[in-house]
Amino acid sequence: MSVTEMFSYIQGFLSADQDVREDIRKVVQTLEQTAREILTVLQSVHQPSGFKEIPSKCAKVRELFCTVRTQIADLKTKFPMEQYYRFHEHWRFVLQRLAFLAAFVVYLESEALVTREEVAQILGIEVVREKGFHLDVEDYLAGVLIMASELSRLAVNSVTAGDYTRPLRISNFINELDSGFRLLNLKNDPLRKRYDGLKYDVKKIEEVVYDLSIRGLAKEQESAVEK
Amino acid sequence: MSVTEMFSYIQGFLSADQDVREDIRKVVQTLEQTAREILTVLQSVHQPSGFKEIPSKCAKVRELFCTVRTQIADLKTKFPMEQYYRFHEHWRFVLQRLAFLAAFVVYLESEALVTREEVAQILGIEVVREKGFHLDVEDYLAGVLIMASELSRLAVNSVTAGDYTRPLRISNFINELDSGFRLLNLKNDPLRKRYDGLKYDVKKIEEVVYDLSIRGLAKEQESAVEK
Amino acid sequence: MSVTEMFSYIQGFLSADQDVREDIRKVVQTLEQTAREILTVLQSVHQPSGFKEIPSKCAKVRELFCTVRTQIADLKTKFPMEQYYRFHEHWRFVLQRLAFLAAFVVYLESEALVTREEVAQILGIEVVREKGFHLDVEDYLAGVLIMASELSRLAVNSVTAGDYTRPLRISNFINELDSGFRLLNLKNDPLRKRYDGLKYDVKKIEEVVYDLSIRGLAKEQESAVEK
Amino acid sequence: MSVTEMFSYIQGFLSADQDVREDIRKVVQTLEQTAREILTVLQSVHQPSGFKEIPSKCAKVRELFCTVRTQIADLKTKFPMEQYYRFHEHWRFVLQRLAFLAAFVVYLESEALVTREEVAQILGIEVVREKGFHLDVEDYLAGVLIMASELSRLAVNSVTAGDYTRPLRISNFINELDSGFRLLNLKNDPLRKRYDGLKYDVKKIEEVVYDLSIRGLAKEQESAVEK
Amino acid sequence: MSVTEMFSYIQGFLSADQDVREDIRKVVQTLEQTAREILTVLQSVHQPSGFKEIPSKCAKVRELFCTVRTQIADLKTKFPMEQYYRFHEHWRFVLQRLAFLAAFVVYLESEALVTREEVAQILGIEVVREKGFHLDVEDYLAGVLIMASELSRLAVNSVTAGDYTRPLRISNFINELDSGFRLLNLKNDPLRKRYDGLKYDVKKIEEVVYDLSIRGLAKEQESAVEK
Amino acid sequence: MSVTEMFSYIQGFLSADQDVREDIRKVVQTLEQTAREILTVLQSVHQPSGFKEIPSKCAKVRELFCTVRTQIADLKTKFPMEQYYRFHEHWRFVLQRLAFLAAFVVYLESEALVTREEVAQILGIEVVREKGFHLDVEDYLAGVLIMASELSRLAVNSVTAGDYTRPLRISNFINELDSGFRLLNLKNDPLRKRYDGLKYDVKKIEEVVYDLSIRGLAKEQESAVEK
Amino acid sequence: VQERDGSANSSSPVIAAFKVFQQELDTKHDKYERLVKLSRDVTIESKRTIFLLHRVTSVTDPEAILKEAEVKLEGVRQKIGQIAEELRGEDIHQFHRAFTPGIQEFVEAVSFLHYIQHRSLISLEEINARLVFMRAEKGSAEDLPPGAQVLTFQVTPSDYLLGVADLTGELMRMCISSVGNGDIDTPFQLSQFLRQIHDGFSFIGNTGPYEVSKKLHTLRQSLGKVEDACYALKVRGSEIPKHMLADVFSSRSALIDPEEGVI
Amino acid sequence: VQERDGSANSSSPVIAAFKVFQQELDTKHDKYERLVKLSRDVTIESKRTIFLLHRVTSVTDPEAILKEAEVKLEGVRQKIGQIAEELRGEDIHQFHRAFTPGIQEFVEAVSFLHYIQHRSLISLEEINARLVFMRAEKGSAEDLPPGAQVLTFQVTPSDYLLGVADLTGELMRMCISSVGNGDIDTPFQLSQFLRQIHDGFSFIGNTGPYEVSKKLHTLRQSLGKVEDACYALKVRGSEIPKHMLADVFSSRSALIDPEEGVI
Ligand SMILES: [Mn+2]
Ligand SMILES: [Mn+2]
Repeated sequence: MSVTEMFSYIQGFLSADQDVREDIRKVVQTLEQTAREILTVLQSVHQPSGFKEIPSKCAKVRELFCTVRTQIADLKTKFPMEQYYRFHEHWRFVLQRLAFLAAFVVYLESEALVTREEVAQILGIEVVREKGFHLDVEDYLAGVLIMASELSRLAVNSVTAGDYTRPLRISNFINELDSGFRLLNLKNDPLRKRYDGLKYDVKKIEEVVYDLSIRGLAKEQESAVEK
Repeated sequence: MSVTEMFSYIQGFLSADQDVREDIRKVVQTLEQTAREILTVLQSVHQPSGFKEIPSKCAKVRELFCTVRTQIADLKTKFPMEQYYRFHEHWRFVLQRLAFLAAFVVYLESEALVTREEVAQILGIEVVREKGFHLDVEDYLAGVLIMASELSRLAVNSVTAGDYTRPLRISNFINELDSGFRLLNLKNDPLRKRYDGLKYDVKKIEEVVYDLSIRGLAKEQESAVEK
Repeated sequence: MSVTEMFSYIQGFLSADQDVREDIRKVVQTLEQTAREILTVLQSVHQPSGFKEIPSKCAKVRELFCTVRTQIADLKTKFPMEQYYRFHEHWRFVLQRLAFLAAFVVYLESEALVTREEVAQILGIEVVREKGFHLDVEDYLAGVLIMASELSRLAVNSVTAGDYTRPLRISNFINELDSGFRLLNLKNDPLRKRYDGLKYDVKKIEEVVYDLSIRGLAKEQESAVEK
Repeated sequence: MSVTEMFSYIQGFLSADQDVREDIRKVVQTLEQTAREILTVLQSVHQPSGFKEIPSKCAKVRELFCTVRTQIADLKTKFPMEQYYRFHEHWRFVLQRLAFLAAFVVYLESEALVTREEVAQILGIEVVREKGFHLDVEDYLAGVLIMASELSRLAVNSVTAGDYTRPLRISNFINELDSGFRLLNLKNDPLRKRYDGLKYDVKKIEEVVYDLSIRGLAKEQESAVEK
Repeated sequence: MSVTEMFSYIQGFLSADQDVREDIRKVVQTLEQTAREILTVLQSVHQPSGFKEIPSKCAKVRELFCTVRTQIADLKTKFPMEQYYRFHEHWRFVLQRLAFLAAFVVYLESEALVTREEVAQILGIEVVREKGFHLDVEDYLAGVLIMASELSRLAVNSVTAGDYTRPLRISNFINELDSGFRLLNLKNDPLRKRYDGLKYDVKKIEEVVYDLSIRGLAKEQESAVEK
Repeated sequence: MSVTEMFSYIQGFLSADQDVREDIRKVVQTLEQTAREILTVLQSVHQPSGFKEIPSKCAKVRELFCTVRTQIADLKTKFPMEQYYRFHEHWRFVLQRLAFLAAFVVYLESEALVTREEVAQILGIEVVREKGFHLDVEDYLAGVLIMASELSRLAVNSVTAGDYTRPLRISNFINELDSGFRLLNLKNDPLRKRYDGLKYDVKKIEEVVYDLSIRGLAKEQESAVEK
Repeated sequence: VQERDGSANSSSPVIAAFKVFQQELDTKHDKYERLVKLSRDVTIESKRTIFLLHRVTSVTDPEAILKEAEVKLEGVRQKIGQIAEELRGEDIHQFHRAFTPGIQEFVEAVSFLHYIQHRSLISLEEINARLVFMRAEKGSAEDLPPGAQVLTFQVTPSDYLLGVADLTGELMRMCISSVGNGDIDTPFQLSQFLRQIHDGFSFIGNTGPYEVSKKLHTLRQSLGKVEDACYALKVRGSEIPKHMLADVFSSRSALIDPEEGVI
Repeated sequence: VQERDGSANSSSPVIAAFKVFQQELDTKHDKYERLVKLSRDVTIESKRTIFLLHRVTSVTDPEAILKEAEVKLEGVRQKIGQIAEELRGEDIHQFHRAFTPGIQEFVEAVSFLHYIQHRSLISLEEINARLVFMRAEKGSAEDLPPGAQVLTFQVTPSDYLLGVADLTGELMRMCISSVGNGDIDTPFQLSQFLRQIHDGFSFIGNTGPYEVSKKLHTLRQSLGKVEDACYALKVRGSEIPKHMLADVFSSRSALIDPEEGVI
């Protein structure tokens, strides 16, 4: 084989790789678009009027996740599944955003922490790497931490909207999350950095609860509800 | 599953990942050591006295590649093969160095361009990803480009050692390489940058050939050899 | 001695240094793990239910400090003591965390500022550098400042838990700390930066006290206690 | 002990530390001044006229090293010797420059590689850490690498000054140095980076030797000398 | 003049400059020490017990300003007065702190805004650049802004100490200040940033006043005083 | 129009912009491919055998420029012509390469400097911005400078191929170019940097001419030709 | 005398060509410099207008200030007219980097004024509609066809977005000082408006120009500050029955009036 | 109507004081802006002078170019005069950041011209001596005492050093083109001169301003390029007897003359 033949042959490899990346990039762009649409729907919960509409908004989001699943299904066809990590960087960012959105919608519906399994199911992907396109544990955790910071905003805005009991529930939830994270031996930098931000969210929510309790607002509303 | 349980479970994943990386790092260190030893042996060809010893040096290097194969065999046991690209960064640098050393020794032996298959065989690895630990085409090409710059040095030192025909052969070889690379549609940055360096090597070697021909040295020796 | 011999000899030095660092890193990891466990125990004081359990939590923490002492004893065996500052960066971070945890537990037990001597004793190390592995004054101060910020959180959460007198005591304590720090001629950057954070803690706690006094809550409870 | 007393006591520690650093900084400034003077003397060897004056310049430099020894002796009095690494950063830079200057002057005098022992002796310090203020092996190596780059300049300027044999001797010397460094398992970043620069020096000097040999200049002069 | 002479000559300039800066730095350190002492005296006004002692504290501070004047007199001797801005950075920070302290003491004495002329007089310096060491308008304004933030703290602590009328007076004062600052066209410089902080002080004080009014506390006390 | 409508409207702009850029990028890729093909054809002139084939190679290149014109015609349809500079960065690089290739082929054919008008004609574009897709003067000049460096290589390789008169002609040509560039007031921009490279090309060619003159090779051949 | 270059050597076609290049390049560079200077002027005057507008929240007769701001912005508009004059017949993107800082600051100022007057976001079209200039050349005006007398300047969507992103910082400042002035409606209005802008930007996300993504963080911070301010108002106001809230503020004003000594 | 601020409220001493501050700050800021603009002009014209001077190595009658450069620099000098006018009575360090880029570029240009004319380094004093301006005010001139008519501008040692550091880059370019023009003396002269400057800077080392230390690396690179050029000349020249070297170059010129077709 001459040098020229050898290089023509190599060019084949390189072109194929570039084509794959190009394909992936395109699908990822559509995913990002859908993720942004979901975000826009969910962000309305921060508006005073948005609190009553949580159920309808969640329903709307659940529908949009159908689109996400279709798009991810499309993504899966673009590369051999065993090479997940070769192209990981392309979808890592959007996958974390989607994990956050799934976690947020589940929280709004049930006030519970979404499991990795649930996120995987919502996105139509796997938990175990061997079974196919999956959700890396780091990406799941990153999504959860993004939600934590959204929840601290929600605690503040709940009060503005006159809902004085939600912050207490958020506070308990976030504290539990914090304990969970303290079990982890985080090394990898971006996750560690995000986790450091959680401390501020915890503190912020505690101050909201404080403001409510010193004015007797939390209890007041609770007993009003009880009656 | 409680939040705490969930996080303990996740902690398992993270620790395992860190252990794997630690193991890989250690084996890669031994590989780097061997690569440095091979380089030291091959460096001697730049010495005036080194030209006659090329065959014996190459033999010595071939032996050291046995050690490399053992070490890479060890490396393969440290992680699930399908996750090659997850840990690629750990061995990419040393693999390119080894590809360079393999290419260099083959050139010294036969003045031919090593194929990817040959490099893979010398290192005891695969060419096709599906078959196991393999040599990425980019890493092979990076190795070839490092060799090109070593050859421009060799052209210079050949003249110092009084060998006036070698530079011409190197010049032809490098020109062929350059044409080969021009066939490639390089996008990815580090390789492209390395390839830009090739232009300087081509130019340098042309200047050596120029120096020889303006003094009539190249022809002179050639005809001496012919006689 | 030839150049080669000289460099082989030097390589010995370098390898030894790298081995020491590797050993230190491993022990420091176990220390970080224990520090995180202690933190988890102490974090519960921020929970409404946690206030009554302070004594039992403190006892638990005291036990965990036994582990810390063992681990630090292990750390001491890893390098010649006179080279403390050569490797200081490796344990500085965790030592400051441990100083904070010691200071916090002492505060919870006695509402007094831990002395450097006490911290050293809790960690099983020295105060005076000449005597062995010691606690640098800067690291002690850093630990104290981390505690100050934890106390401002505690003041907020005390109110939530219905304890209206603790914030006043914390306020006095923090004010005294602030005066103490104002005696220091701080030059070195990281400590100075942390100290700037103390101002916010002072202000935050003053606002808590303000909230209590404008509502007559502080006095009320106090007189209730007196009766 | 009240908080105020405690902090006054701590302020004592901090002031002492700051005073020590201030003292060290002043002596280091005088050392830098002398190092710059030595450099100015040695740089004249690059001037065409400077080649003949090498012996007298070296003598001058040897005298200036007396001043260096006095200044280092002064430096030693400024801090407890066991805290060498606590303040290492203050003198590390100048010590590497001085090691370079010592290596350069020894090379100019004898064309040999200075040993760590010799550098230590020229600077009036120790090799072994336990004996007192010493020369760290990394700092010695850094000095040697700075010299290598100065020698590649010297090879170029020797030719300009009409001395065609010196580049060959420099080439051999640098090659030996390069082999030496290849024995080392360099991890620490700044030294590794400096060593990467050595490759360019080697290449540069080889090209000088090439230019001389293709014109028969090296041999010509050598034989002239022999006669 | 040869190149060498020229550089020696310039080196003279540079050394002289460094010496001047060194001298300035030392005096500035003593100034910072005194400023910290003044601050410690004034900080006591935030304590419940401190309110009655305001006159005696102010007297004490006035004495300490004598020391400041002596130290600034010393500072003036360290450099040619026309080069004020060459070295401005060295004392800018402490001068702003001193302007703040002067403004604070004047406010405590008379509840009026100190003029630039008064600050200058208290510090023993000039207002007009041409007359000598002077107080830049930006530095005066920075000092005033630091005081504003101290006053918002004072408003909070007044309530704690049971003084319900002071916050209203502070509120009016700060509002007037705010109107003043709105007249200025600030660039995106440090002063602009500080001024942004003023808005938070205004807001904080407004909230205190608001808290007092909804409880009728302000009026109550006022009428009590009137009676 | 509500804020939401406004942002949707803007989003429209942005999406359209991205689509245009994507389209441009694709056409530019085909242009780059053709440019590489032209380069490969022209590179053969550096080979000893290539000198005689210059006319046929030039003819081949002229044909390839037809493809270029078609591709540029396609490019023109991708965006509104008045927004040339908005997307300039996308094709700037390849346009400079094409200007170089046009300049090189014209030089090989006629040993004259291509004019901007000719380049524009060869590429099927305009010279004047108002008339449509045009060739910026900076891009034309950049192309000319790339050619200059190619010519210095050609001068070296001409000698190797035994053509001793070409270097002289190149030398005159390059000197004239250099004089031309000296007329320009270049900013510290990429063109300035490239122009600095021209000085090295001039120097290199000058050295070749010098090498020929001291050996009387240039004259010799010339007179041989004359005879 | 032998001459290898230089002015005398004008017979060389190369040199002749390069003399043309020289002029073309110099002309372009000079124009660029003039645009940079105009942009700096636009920036400074826009910033001053913004400062002026912040005064509006604390005076009872804001009309005078709004009038003054309009006058200032008319001055800025004239400067932009000069920019447009420089760009006449040029491709504006060629010189965009020279004047983009000024234009962004102008968008910030003009949209701030618009918000204060209309409590809504000014659109890109509205801004561009104001940047139509009539050429006032002496004498020659009547000779020209009517179309040639009109000069327009088009703010790009990017510059508009970047200006609006900075506007949010000013709105945050305005919110904080409204609270400080006892104004309890403005903060809630502002928080809704800012949330809409924020949601708009996050809808655009990373599809916009790179500089916009960079500013998203600051925008989030500003929104957070405004949300916190509304929260604090709500929490404090919660301690008394809602209908008394306005009374409290008006009575507070009444309370402090005598002490102010003005009016 | 209640008024909590604003123009009407001028009886307040605080407001009155702040109106004074406003004017003081605006005046200072405006002056700063004018200085920035002057500095940009100085930079551009200095750069053009440097470019012009590079032509000197390739023409036989350099006097015309030197004359032209002097005229250009006189223009720059006038601009610096305007800077000095702005700084009259001010502490120049207060506005130093506004004009330092222009002054450094001026030092570069003026020292380049000086090297070409005198083959030596212009001193700081010589530069400053040229920056003395006579005030040419109409009418009022005779009323002023003689001293008041003289205005000086003092380049700081830092700016001088930074300008000279950049000069070395231009000298390197000049060296390379000298070789390209067959001039074999200039490179050797330049290498000695550059080495002296380099040694001077390394003598100053890190005691100078921070920006100088940053430029040391580029300076070393320039020196390396010049030393390499001298080396190449020497090595190639070694192949023939030294006394023939000049001949080779002149004969080469002779050789190519006919082909050039000019003179
Ligand atoms: Mn703004
Ligand atoms: Mn320059």
